[in-house]
Amino acid sequence: MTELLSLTGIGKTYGTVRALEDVSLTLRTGEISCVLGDNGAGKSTLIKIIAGLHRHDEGTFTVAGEEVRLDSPRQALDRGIATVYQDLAVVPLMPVWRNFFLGSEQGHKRWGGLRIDADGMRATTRRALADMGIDLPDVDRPIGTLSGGQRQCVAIARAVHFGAKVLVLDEPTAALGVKQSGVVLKYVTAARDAGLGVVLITHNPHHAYLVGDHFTLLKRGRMAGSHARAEIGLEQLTTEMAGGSDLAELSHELARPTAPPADLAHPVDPAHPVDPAPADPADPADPADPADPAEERPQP
Amino acid sequence: MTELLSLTGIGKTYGTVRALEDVSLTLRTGEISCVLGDNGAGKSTLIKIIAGLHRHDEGTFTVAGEEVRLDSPRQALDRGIATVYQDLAVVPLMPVWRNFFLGSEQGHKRWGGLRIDADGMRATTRRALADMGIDLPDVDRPIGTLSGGQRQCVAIARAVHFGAKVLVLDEPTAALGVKQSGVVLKYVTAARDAGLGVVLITHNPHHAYLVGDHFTLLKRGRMAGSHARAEIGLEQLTTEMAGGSDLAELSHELARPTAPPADLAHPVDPAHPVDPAPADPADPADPADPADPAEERPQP
Amino acid sequence: MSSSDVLVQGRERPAALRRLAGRPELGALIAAVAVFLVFAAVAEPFLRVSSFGTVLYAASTIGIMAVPVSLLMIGGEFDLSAGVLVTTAALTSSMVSYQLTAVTWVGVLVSLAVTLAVGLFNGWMLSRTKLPSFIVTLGTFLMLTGANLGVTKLVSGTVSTKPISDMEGFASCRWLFASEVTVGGLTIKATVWWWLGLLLAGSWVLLRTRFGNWVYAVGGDAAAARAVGVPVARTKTVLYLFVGFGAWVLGQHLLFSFDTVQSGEGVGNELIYIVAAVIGGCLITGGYGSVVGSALGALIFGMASKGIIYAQWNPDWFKFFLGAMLLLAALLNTWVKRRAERGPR
Amino acid sequence: MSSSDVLVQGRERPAALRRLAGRPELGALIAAVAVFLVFAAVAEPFLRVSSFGTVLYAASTIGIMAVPVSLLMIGGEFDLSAGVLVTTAALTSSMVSYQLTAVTWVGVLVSLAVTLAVGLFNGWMLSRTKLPSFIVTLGTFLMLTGANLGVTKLVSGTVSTKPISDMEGFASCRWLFASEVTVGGLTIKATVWWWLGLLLAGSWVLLRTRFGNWVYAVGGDAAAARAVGVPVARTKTVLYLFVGFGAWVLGQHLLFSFDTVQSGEGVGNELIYIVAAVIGGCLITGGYGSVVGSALGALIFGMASKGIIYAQWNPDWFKFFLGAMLLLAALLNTWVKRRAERGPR
Amino acid sequence: GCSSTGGRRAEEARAKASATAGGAVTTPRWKVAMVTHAGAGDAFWDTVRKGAEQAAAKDNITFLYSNDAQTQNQVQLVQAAIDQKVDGLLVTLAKGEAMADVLGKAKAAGIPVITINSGQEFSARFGALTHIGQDESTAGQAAGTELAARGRKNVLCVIHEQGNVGQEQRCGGARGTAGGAFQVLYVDGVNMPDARAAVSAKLQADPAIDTVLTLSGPMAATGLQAIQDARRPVELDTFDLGTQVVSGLKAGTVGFAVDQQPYLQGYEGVDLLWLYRSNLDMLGGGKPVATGPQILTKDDADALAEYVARGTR
Ligand SMILES: Nc1ncnc2c1ncn2[C@@H]1O[C@H](COP(=O)(O)OP(=O)(O)OP(=O)(O)O)[C@@H](O)[C@H]1O
Ligand SMILES: Nc1ncnc2c1ncn2[C@@H]1O[C@H](COP(=O)(O)OP(=O)(O)OP(=O)(O)O)[C@@H](O)[C@H]1O
Ligand SMILES: [Mg+2]
Ligand SMILES: [Mg+2]
Repeated sequence: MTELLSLTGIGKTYGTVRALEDVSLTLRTGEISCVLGDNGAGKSTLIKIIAGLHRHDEGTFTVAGEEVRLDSPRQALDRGIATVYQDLAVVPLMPVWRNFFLGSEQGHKRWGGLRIDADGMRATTRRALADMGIDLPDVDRPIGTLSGGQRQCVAIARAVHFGAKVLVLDEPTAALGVKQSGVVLKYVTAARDAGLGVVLITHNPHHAYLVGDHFTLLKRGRMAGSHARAEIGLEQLTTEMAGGSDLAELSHELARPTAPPADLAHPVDPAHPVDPAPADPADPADPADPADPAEERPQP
Repeated sequence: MTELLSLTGIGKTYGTVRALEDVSLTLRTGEISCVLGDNGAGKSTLIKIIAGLHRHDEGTFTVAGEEVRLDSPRQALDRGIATVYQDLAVVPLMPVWRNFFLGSEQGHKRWGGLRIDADGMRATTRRALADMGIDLPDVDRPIGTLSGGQRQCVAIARAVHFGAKVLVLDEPTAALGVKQSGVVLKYVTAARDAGLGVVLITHNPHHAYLVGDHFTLLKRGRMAGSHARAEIGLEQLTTEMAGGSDLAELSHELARPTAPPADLAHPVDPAHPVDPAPADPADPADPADPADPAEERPQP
Repeated sequence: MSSSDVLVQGRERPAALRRLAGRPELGALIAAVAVFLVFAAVAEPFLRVSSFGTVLYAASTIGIMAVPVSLLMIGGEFDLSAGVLVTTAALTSSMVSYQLTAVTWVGVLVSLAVTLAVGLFNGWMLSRTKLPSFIVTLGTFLMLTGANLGVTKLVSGTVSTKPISDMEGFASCRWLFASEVTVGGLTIKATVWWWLGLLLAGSWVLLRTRFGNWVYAVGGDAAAARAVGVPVARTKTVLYLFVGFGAWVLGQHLLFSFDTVQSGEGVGNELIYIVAAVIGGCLITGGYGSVVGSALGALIFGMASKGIIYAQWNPDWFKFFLGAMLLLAALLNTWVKRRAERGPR
Repeated sequence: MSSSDVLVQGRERPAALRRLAGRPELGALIAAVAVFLVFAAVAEPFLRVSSFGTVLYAASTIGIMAVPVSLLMIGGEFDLSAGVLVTTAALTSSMVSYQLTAVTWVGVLVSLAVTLAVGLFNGWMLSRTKLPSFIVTLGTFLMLTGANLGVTKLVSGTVSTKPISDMEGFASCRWLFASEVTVGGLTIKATVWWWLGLLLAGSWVLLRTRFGNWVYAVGGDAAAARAVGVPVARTKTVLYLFVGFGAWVLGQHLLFSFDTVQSGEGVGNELIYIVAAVIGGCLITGGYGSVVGSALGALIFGMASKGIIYAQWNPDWFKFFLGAMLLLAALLNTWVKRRAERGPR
Repeated sequence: GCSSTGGRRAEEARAKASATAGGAVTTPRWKVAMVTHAGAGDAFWDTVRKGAEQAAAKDNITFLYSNDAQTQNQVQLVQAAIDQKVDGLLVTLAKGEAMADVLGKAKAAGIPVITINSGQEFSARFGALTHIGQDESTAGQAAGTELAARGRKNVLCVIHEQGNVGQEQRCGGARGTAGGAFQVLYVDGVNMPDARAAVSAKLQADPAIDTVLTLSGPMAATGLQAIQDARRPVELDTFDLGTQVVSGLKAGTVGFAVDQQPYLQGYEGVDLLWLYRSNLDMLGGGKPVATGPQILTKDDADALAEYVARGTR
């Protein structure tokens, strides 16, 4: 397990907004590192720094032991960092297959790579999407006419297809249906097994715990916790993610059809902390929750 | 429970793509109707017809008993239909508060409503967001600089704030953290309790089952099922959503670190259907899964 | 709900500072000051009070149109016909009064109806055909250019209108559109007041009314605006009507200050109006900008083009200097904005 | 994995049909045919073989520039300096040859270097300053206009260049840039071949190379393109170099066919190039369009402007007719495209 | 409401006496094309065209007019006229060399050509029957001489279309003979308020200027306004006529105007082509025919007023 990436004391300011402060993260080969946190905690910002989309203002960022300050996503890609962005980074008016290969176009051999191999690229795109359960007979459609989830699948399939040493995914399963989510998680583990390092952002603690080896928690741009898988259980992770506040309490409230609408202004009552439901991590035969397969992966 | 909306045999074609065919849906006051389906099944298309963003090609659409063919979102809004779109429908360069009130600006009394009440609108926006757990001291920031989840919260807060008779939500919790998701679900039930009708799209069967009164399943643009809450259990719903394929099986595969990456092409094995985990709907004291509060709402 | 339960999304710098830095016109203001200082340094006559009046006049004739044009650009559209529409306004007013032998006010009012009709046509074509405004207004531009000439020749028999200064109503019209007051050597023309009025009205509408909110929205993302119920087509049409109104004002000034009007005038000015708006901070893609900025843009253009004359630079290179000045002003503008956004460290 | 397990996302109509309907130039093609038919019906001389040569020539002088300009627009940028850059190219070539008393080829090569340098400057300014291309190239436009005049006056003492037809190399240059062949009454000028060559090359690059993919991407969404590793700045700069190349070709044609060059020309042509591109289906906001479409746009413009002459319509109304034709062509264009997209029922 | 002064009614009252008689020639209906380098809506060229149209009406000629300020477009327009198989061609040669090829084609097609207005030195070389007009440099020199005679010391020549050869030649000619200091100012001729501000700016910047020389009727009117704005006793002189130039001459605000009788250029061009076709006549035996320069002053103003108002002078 060699070190692929390492961020130490990273800070980032947008204009007058301090989005990240003193965040550290290390990624090794064959490891899945999950980044968790509330909305606006700075997860996407962290990803964008790794992907070369933004430069960090403070701290050091090393790739394969060498300190870098990436100026463009090209540099990140050249260092083997493939990224799926939360806003997907697709060009709406371009056909699906052109989007799929954008920046990594495949050349015809005969033309010395100058002429692109459109048919080959179409076929590859169709295949890669079919593998995710999306059958798109006409990959010449502008990608802007696809549904939100279909677009997400294209972006993920692209990163996986061209993924080199590090795969970075920003909420890949957010817009996906049950089946597609499963496929994506499977890709993630397959990538890990192939020796890649994966940085995964998700709001779903079950998804995270299912595949993650390391968990970093962000809160208002600062690290609120960093745990190896061995140090933390699903329940604890879930509680930390929810900021310690009580969501079971919410279920109670939801259950009360008499709750006055005026109460809307105070949806979460912090006064009632409860213990989240214990999961059963031991029995692999126990059929897991299909939507959020909470089953624990045995340590290799 | 009067009927608010009713769609019968609705069909819609985009250019050469048949997105919806013969879909029916009825919504009554104080009811939450969930629409479920795979990526690209046509859920957003259905929502857009209800919201007046697209016109349906076939079938009839009645609002409050009157047959309509909506030409613009304005007409839908005027009929009391407030919508949160999957792509949010915010104007990135505009300040948060202007986006919040866009189309429903609040006028100063003194100026006969001509002059807008900017400070009042700022305060209202700040309050509505704080209620969702988002503290944004500067609502003058362009909304494009907010994080994905923050933007989602603004869009939801807007629809709830101006919500009239029907609230339509397209995957509102997709990009949200644990806490924000809970808040949104709470809003949804509060709206229902206030006598509104709600159409809710989500990929999360737990979220759906937690609040839904009726479930419509879409598959490749056609109805694959339509069930009242009484007719269907969480397990059955989850299985139907997953297209009957086995996701527990996926958990098995994920658990095998030796799975060859070549296997990626066949992520889901349809040959092994399993019974999903049974939920415990009976005990309200049982602390529910904080991320996906699976607790059943007692029937009133 | 305890405040600790509320997520503070990052920590922010003082909002007031950020708000100033975020103003679209900040850069233009500093660029305007810079251009002023440059010419104040190199051109001695530039600082005279009388010169100030001349520069102000030049700026006002651009600025009157830059106000509605910048609003239109914030609304995400172009108007290439704005330049010749001014001429159309002047020609119509003159020819109607002359041919009907009517009090000039009749021509003035008919002219207003015509310019508003052209604005309506532009807006209607745009929303009905969904063509880009560049094409629609280019069509209108060519058609107006042709019609200006064709109608004038048809009616007057020549390419310019007949003098109307001996007609009734001319004096009062002139007072409204083309008079001037001199205070302590500074001559202020009527256009400056019109400019100021339009500027205040436009700025107020943009920032303080519901319609202004819609303007930002239709320019920033028309689809999103439509989705939340903003009447996109109507908003854009009203913006074209504004342009028509501005063209009417400037056209009347042209007529009542020059008495006769050449039918071939106005071509190319539309670009100057757009430049003023863009220098003033309007995004060419819409959704961002300010009316005050457009005024600063007009001022920069007026100062640069007249400053070069005061400085007596080689006239062969006039356009070269003008281009370089504009580029430098625009550069300074963005540089300032970027610095300001980054904020103090 | 069984095929039934794969979601078919909606059911689609035959892709071939949809693909034809989706071509940006389909509408322009039908509009071109319509314009042709109109003038064939009303203007008897329009159908003569010799007239066809004239129309083709007129179209080619627009089309040569419309090819790179449309590529640039697909890449999301404008070039307002394209019109005067042609004049710059001709002036440079002529003056260098004359002043050095060198073989005209020397001037031709220096001119190429100059136009490419201007393209480089535009691209560099754009990517370094992040200013909108409208402003950057407007600056270049004004500066070039000024420099054309200033340098010509400085060097030649007048506003036009000296004749160079008696210089060595003129004949061969003329053959390359301004010769003509007559086949059965139809005179085809060298510009037509250049146009055809640029058209094929441009179309091939756009549709069949990696660079073409980048052009679509930087125009469609520069941020997304950058995120997946497309060198946005470099792509746009290369597009400006293309424009420089086109201007060089057309400039050499002007010089070697007219012998002398007026320094004040070319202003306003940049809009015609943009019009050709837009009529041909390019989106003004970038990311969509075709090179073949720009050729059809040039053809429509050439046919309309010369057809009006052949039809002997009142020249006073020339621009009016031209504007109306353009608007109708654009309308027909969108109407066809929308019909085609809706598909057969 | 109605205006009791001015307007169309007044004009009609003035023009009661004027009537036009239709000519009668027996020649077949020929087609003559005129292609000029004029910009759109230029008053000077409108007068040229009026003369040509008048002669065409008299001589039973179909008259085709087209114009474009850009060399390549003007060449294309000449080519289009040749395509239309006209019986005669009138061309301006502002861009001399550029026309060589296309005029060769006209000759090859057997179309008689007469050049008008500018380009006297190329006319014979390109095989034109004759040249009718006035060299711009000559006109400029005449203006310069007049300026010198009036003792003007510091002249500002206002070019309203930068890079226009004819305008440069006018200013250049005047500079050569005017004697005193001579400066050039470029303004935008289609933006009168801006042009006005530019001229007054120049007058404010350089107090030594005592004369403004404009190159067209409309620019003269704008120049007068600028002089007013600058509040300085500056004389305005101009090329070409216009209603405001004549009233200026009358009022003494305009010193003199250099005229080249544009109506005559158009009229004679068509008429000479007709004469050539019907009788093989050629005025002056093919030597250039000069239509100017004519210096007009206050004394001529009254006589000119009527014709200028009508748009034929
Ligand atoms: N504007 C459009 N033009 C053409 N096809 C479209 C357009 N919008 C959607 N489609 C197609 O219609 C089908 C249904 O899309 P829709 O967006 O309704 O799906 P969805 O159920 O919302 O999916 P998701 O869960 O991924 O958001 C898809 O096949 C999609 O590609
Ligand atoms: N371009 C920007 N300009 C200014 N502020 C920004 C910008 N992008 C993000 N921010 C701010 O930085 C903070 C972190 O944003 P970020 O997008 O990293 O959050 P996130 O953790 O990805 O949230 P989510 O889960 O909602 O996607 C937020 O307060 C956000 O408003
Ligand atoms: Mg994010
Ligand atoms: Mg959707």
